[in-house]
Amino acid sequence: MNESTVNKNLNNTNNPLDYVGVQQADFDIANEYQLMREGNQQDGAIVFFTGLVRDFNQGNDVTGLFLEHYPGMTEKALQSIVDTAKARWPINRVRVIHRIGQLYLSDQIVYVAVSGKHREASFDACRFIMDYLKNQAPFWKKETTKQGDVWVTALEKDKTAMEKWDKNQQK
Amino acid sequence: MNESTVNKNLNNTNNPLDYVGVQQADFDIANEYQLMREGNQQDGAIVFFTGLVRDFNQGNDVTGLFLEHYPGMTEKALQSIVDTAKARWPINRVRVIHRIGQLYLSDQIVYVAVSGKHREASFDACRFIMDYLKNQAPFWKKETTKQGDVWVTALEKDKTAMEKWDKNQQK
Amino acid sequence: MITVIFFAQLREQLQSDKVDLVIETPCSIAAIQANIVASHPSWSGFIEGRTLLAAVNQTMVTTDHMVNTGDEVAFFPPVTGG
Amino acid sequence: MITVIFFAQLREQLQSDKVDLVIETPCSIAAIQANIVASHPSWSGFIEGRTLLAAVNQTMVTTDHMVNTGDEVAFFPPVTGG
Repeated sequence: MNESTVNKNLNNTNNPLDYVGVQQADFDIANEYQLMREGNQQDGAIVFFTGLVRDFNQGNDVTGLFLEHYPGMTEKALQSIVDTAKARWPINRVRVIHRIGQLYLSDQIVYVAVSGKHREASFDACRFIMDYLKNQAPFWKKETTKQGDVWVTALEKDKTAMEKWDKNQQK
Repeated sequence: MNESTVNKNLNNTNNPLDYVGVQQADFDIANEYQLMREGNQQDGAIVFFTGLVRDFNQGNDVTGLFLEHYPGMTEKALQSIVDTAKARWPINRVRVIHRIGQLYLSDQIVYVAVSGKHREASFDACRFIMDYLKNQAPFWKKETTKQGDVWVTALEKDKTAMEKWDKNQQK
Repeated sequence: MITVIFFAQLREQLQSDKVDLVIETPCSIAAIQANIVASHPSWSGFIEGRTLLAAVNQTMVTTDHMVNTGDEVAFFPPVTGG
Repeated sequence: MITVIFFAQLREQLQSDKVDLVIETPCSIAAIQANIVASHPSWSGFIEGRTLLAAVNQTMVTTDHMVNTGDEVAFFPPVTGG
């Protein structure tokens, strides 16, 4: 039995509005926010993050990027990260969307939303999901730049950001 | 010269789309999100937080709440918190809205949005603003509960959350 | 003369939203508290309460802060917004 | 037989999206790497690169992980999504 399955079996806090999606299509924040709020009177805090294609990265002027992924594993990795967050913090709804394929400047890439009774857990869980996604979900960015197409390099700071969560748990 | 004025003079990173508002009216997240994104090709990360009226707080079933505030000082306190965040982190746009008056179950209370090149600073600044707002912005909640109207008690955990930012800065 | 304004639970406890004081300035917030309690002894538990917050010209201050004529002075309980 | 699939920059460097190996199972990821390099010596710098990641049945594993017949094995560079 792999780790993802173990997490899923242990986790009895799944919400029917939880969602993990990998898609080419854009997503609509107004609609997504509505899905966090509707019929939800118990949560006092919603934190969300969106990642966008920005115009300058790793020394290059960027005009777009292509997002390659490992079909099947991406969804599984994201679900495992969400399960881990839900086991660690008292949170309620979690929604994660990651886009794939050709994207352009200012396009939305990724969305993570977490709701909970209190802001501390919602902030922690949202950031935890992004930090793990950056290191464990099999997506690869190839940027279109004026200097040609360039594979984005994984950064040490993203690994450090993930590893900090281990230290925190041991406190 | 008070602290708020000092911060404002030192801070040369104000963005024309920055906003601090105290209002009775509801706010629209789709519209707010648009204001973070439009004409913005430099930012790769947007973090936002919304606080909502939830159904159970400090041992009581809540059906609504009245938000009292100190007119003038609320705006000034929020602006000072935003200025401090902008001086501390490399962030771009910041928008803060806090509602006042009579609110009901599931209503939006507060909104904080931060955009920046990288997610770390946007997450830190958004949370910092909420942690300081909870301790320094002169709003007071009186909840309508089945046991009658009850003033909400300030919590030690919110003070601790704010004080952690001082320790972090000394690292 | 200094006017001190009250907010929230404190205003309800005092059943008053402000008080005018005849007091020499500059004077400290602590002196203002003592002056109020001298003329309203029943307010002592609230005005000298451990959790009372004070603001001068809409910025929070500690009890040793010196107040001048014309300053806007406010007392209130710990804030609970957000 | 084990099929190993490649992604992203690794796929471009190898100019190949997968390779079929004749190898005894169970065998470790390290043994699979050695087997690939034995038949494709020019791939050594990529397949034995320090930053190579491996997944078995769509879960990341370390090089001592044991692979069985029928397992889905993938090699790829550090991920850069988000």
